[in-house]
Amino acid sequence: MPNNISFYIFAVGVLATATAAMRLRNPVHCALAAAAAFAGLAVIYFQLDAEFISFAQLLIYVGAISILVIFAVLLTRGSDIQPGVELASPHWLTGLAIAVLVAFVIAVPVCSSSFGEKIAPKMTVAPVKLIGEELMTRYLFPLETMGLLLTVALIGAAVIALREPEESEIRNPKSEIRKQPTTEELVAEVQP
Amino acid sequence: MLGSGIIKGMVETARNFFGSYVSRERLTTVQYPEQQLAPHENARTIPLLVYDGDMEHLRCTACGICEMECPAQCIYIVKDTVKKSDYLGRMQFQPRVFDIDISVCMACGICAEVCPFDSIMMDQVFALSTQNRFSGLLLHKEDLAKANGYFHAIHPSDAGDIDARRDEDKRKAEAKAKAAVAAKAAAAIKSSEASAKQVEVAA
Amino acid sequence: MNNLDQIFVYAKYWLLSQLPGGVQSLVSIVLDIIAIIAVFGTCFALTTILERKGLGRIQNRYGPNRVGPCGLLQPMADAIKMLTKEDIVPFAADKVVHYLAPLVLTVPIWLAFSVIPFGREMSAIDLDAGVLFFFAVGGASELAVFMAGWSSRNKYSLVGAMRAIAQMISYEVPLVLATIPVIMLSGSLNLNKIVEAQSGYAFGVAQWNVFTPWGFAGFFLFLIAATAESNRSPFDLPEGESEIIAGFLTEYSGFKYALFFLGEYLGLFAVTALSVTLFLGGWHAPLQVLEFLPSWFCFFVKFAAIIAVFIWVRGTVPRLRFDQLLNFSWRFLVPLTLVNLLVAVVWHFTSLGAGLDQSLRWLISAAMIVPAYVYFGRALSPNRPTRIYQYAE
Amino acid sequence: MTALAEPPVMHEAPPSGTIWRLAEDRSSFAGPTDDRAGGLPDHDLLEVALGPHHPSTHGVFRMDVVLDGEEVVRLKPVFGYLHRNHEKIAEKNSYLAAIPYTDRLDYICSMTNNWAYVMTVEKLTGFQPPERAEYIRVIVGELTRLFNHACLVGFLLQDMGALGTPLMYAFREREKILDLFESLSGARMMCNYMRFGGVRCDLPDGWIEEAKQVVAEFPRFLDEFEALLTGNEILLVRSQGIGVLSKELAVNAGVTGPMLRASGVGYDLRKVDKYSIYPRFNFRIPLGQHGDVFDRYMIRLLEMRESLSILKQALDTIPAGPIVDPKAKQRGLRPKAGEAYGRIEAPKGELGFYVVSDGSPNPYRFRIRPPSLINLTVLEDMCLGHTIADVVIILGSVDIVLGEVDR
Repeated sequence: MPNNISFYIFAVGVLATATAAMRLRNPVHCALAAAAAFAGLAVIYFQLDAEFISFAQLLIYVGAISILVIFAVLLTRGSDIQPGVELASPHWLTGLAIAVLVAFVIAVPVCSSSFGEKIAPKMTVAPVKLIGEELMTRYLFPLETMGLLLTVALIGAAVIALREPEESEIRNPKSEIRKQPTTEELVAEVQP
Repeated sequence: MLGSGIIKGMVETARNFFGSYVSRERLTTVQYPEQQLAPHENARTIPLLVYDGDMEHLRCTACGICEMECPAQCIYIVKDTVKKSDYLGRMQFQPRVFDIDISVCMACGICAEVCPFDSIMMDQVFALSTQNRFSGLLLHKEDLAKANGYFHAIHPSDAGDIDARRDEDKRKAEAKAKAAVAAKAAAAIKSSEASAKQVEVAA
Repeated sequence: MNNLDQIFVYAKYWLLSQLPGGVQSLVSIVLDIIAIIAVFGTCFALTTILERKGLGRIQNRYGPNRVGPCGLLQPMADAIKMLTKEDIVPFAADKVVHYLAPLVLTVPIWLAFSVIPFGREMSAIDLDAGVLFFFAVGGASELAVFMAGWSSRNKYSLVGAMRAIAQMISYEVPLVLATIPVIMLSGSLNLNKIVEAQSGYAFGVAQWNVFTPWGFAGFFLFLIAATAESNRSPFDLPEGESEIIAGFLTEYSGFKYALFFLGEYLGLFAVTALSVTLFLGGWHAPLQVLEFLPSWFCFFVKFAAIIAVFIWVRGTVPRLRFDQLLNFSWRFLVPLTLVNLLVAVVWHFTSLGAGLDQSLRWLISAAMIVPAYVYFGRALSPNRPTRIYQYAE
Repeated sequence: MTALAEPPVMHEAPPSGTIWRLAEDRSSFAGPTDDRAGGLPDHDLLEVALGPHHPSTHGVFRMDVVLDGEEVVRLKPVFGYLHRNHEKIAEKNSYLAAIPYTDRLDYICSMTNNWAYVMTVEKLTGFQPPERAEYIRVIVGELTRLFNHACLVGFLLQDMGALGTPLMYAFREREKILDLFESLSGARMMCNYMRFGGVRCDLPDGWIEEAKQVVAEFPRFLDEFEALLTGNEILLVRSQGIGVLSKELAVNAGVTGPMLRASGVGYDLRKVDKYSIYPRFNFRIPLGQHGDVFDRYMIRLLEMRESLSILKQALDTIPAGPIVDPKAKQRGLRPKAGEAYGRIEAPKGELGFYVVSDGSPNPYRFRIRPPSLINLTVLEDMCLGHTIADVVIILGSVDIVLGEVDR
């Protein structure tokens, strides 16, 4: 299959960029490498005829998640790794344990499925319409749960963001500076 | 309602867009090298030195008033050693060196204003860029000297007034000179008569 | 008529038929790519010159008219100048990222054109999820802008990049939300099917989406969001030259700058082409009597008209402030697009055998969208009393 | 752009103590930057130097702005980049030779600069300009005010990001007035037109008619301008409530001109000093209430209409007669020892000249009170709490010309 060659190219690319995302010293570089890895994954999905997933991957991971990661990196001050600091965390053993656990959780359903049995799929391309119908019928409950969860997260984020000005008021030297009178104050002052 | 102001503004720009195709009022651009506006008569750029007849007859007498009054002090004059007769026949110095550094000159026209000899006037040339910013922008007497005819062409009414005045002066001077000559002649006759008388008396 | 309409398609097949069967599919792809690059590259060149001339006329001047006849060769002169300029990379810049940013911006944008039907039978790929693909490849531009701004190591660049990202993310929401009614009512994410859904004529006038209440509102909402999405005035804050020099482009010069310039215009073209496809009936002629016109001609006329509107707006309005820009998106565009979604639903269900009069349907829709427009418009700029100026004698 | 990050040289031994102290002061001003995090400072504050090479600082003006996000918490105006030693040159030159230099103060309004200076010298010498000269001065002064305000609005909108459309319209009208100036004085901008006790040359034939036509057509332009701008929602939200300058602060800081009047103080030297022949004309002084950018914009539009009314009256009633006081002497002027302060209501505010004479042919002391500079002193007070985009338009609404600020 000619697809195989390009698959391997992209697979190697994804692995390389994913490694780069872990190993690079500059967190912004890491984030950009992660974005590249996401994009490579999208291409692989596309090759597997999973159009919808591929585009969703691009839209959400490249367009949104990686931007979010970058924002997080930039907003976290002093997150730069100083030269000489060991890249690996001292808690690497814990990390390894978690990684193994995650791999196991993923591996169990994969192995129990018909993966690797080389059965020709019933449908080569999943039409978007079908995905929509399935989401709205069979997977309605998970979908709604996820929606609820995200809404809660959104509201929570908004609440956290709203509270910030009071905190910054204390920290900033802004309060020491002459405050600009508002228009109402001015009017009150001007009127005898 | 939101957006009404922007729509009003867009109507205005659309009017200007179409208007620029039909009305000279709106499209006032002059496409310079091809189209050129005639300069206003009063327009001034750098100074020039007026001469009557040929280059040897500059009106300038190297009096140095412009040099003194120039706000930017961009004029440099050296008097000649010999005098020449001016239009009234008086013997006047002429400048041996008359330099204007037009990279310093700010075209204010004060030199022309203070000149008592109607010599330094304001030119209307404006394409003055040169290859060399030092020597190219230091104008000498030869570059600055312009014929009275040229001055007439750029400032007709000023030049006309000045010429009329100068003609008047000249006429007066000639009359005066004539009178002086006549007087002299009369005096000469008188004296000759007197001497003749004396001769007679002596005889 | 049919020949002229399909002239490019026939030309392509004729060319393919001259080739051995093995390479035909590959050559077909290459031909599509060349066609898109050639057409939109020319569009880019033409738009830069026509935009400057149009803006010039709006401002009562000629605009560029020195190079070639009527100044039409100005883009060539610009290109030569851009390509021969020194490529300056700041000393402190992150060189790799600085180098990659213009590529990351420009390359995916070309992909977006592949799903747009430019005429009858004239779309490069017929993707089932074409709309989704369009927005997906558009997502990379945010990343590119960030890369440009961050790698320049310039505060203006960084501020510009931050503005650009916040703006693009904020306006992507109304942009997609304005698209959703179209997708819902035509029942497909496939752009060809969306165009097909707008075929047919009622009383000799085309049945485009823009001639429905939800389509009309949606079209304008989409255009506003598209203006912001492509960083055009009045939403050109990322490059707000009076505030932050040139935003994320501050440290770019020469060819890289030209690439960014190209990318910006291509983004504009892509989103304009999408708006034509979604709301203006794609390549369909506006009137039945005009059906003899080639489909691609109809498409590009509409396309040019929308670009002209963008230029017109650019020549008129000042720039918004950043917080106002975000407020405009979240407090005005997003709620309105949501209301519009509701309007679309109502429109859809009133047609289902309810036998409602067409004018009544319009009335219901207008009753939903107009008060919402007024209300959110008011809320955006709360009580601004008319100012009265006094005179001292 | 000067980043706060210390340049590499700084790590070596300092050449002198002063430079180091400055650097230390600055580090307390806003924290050191961490360059590898993309120029973001380690603290919350970001210092940005707007200018001197910035598209919208109206010349070579610099504002050291300290930002919290996009909000200004400190702003330090830095000027002097265009200092040309004007006052000292004037003290070295004769009285007459100072006139062309005053053209270059506020190089947009050379006529009013001339006027303020010759008025001061007239006070010193007692020359009395004849009637016709006073009329000519009022006419050119008000024409100057017209195009200064029109251009200011254009510049302001340019700062707001309007791509120069209003500016080009303003320039279109300005050209017409500059043409008038050229045919009158010989130069479009550097007019050098006023003289002690009068003006340099009389109006050319047909000038009055041309001026009348320009004045008659100007309201159409103002209407266009207002249709394009005044109702524009973007302009409204950008300018209303931005850069508020209170009455008290404006008075205390010595702010004058349209800025002061936009803050609601009815102070116009044309009314207060009653100089020249202004009392003969019927005109009003528009006042703002809020003192924000929008009021400053509107006050200028309204003032243009008042100027037009003055111009109409002056052009209709201009008498014939001499244009220079016969007693006046231009060259080699040696006023009696003494001092004089002359001021006029220039388009930008109170333009004053203070000249001390010791009886010699050149002034002993020559001092200018430039409205642009004095109006600029309240910049920080107006900008605090606004975003960087607002700073640009607040600066634009002050109406400065760097030639006058730095002199």
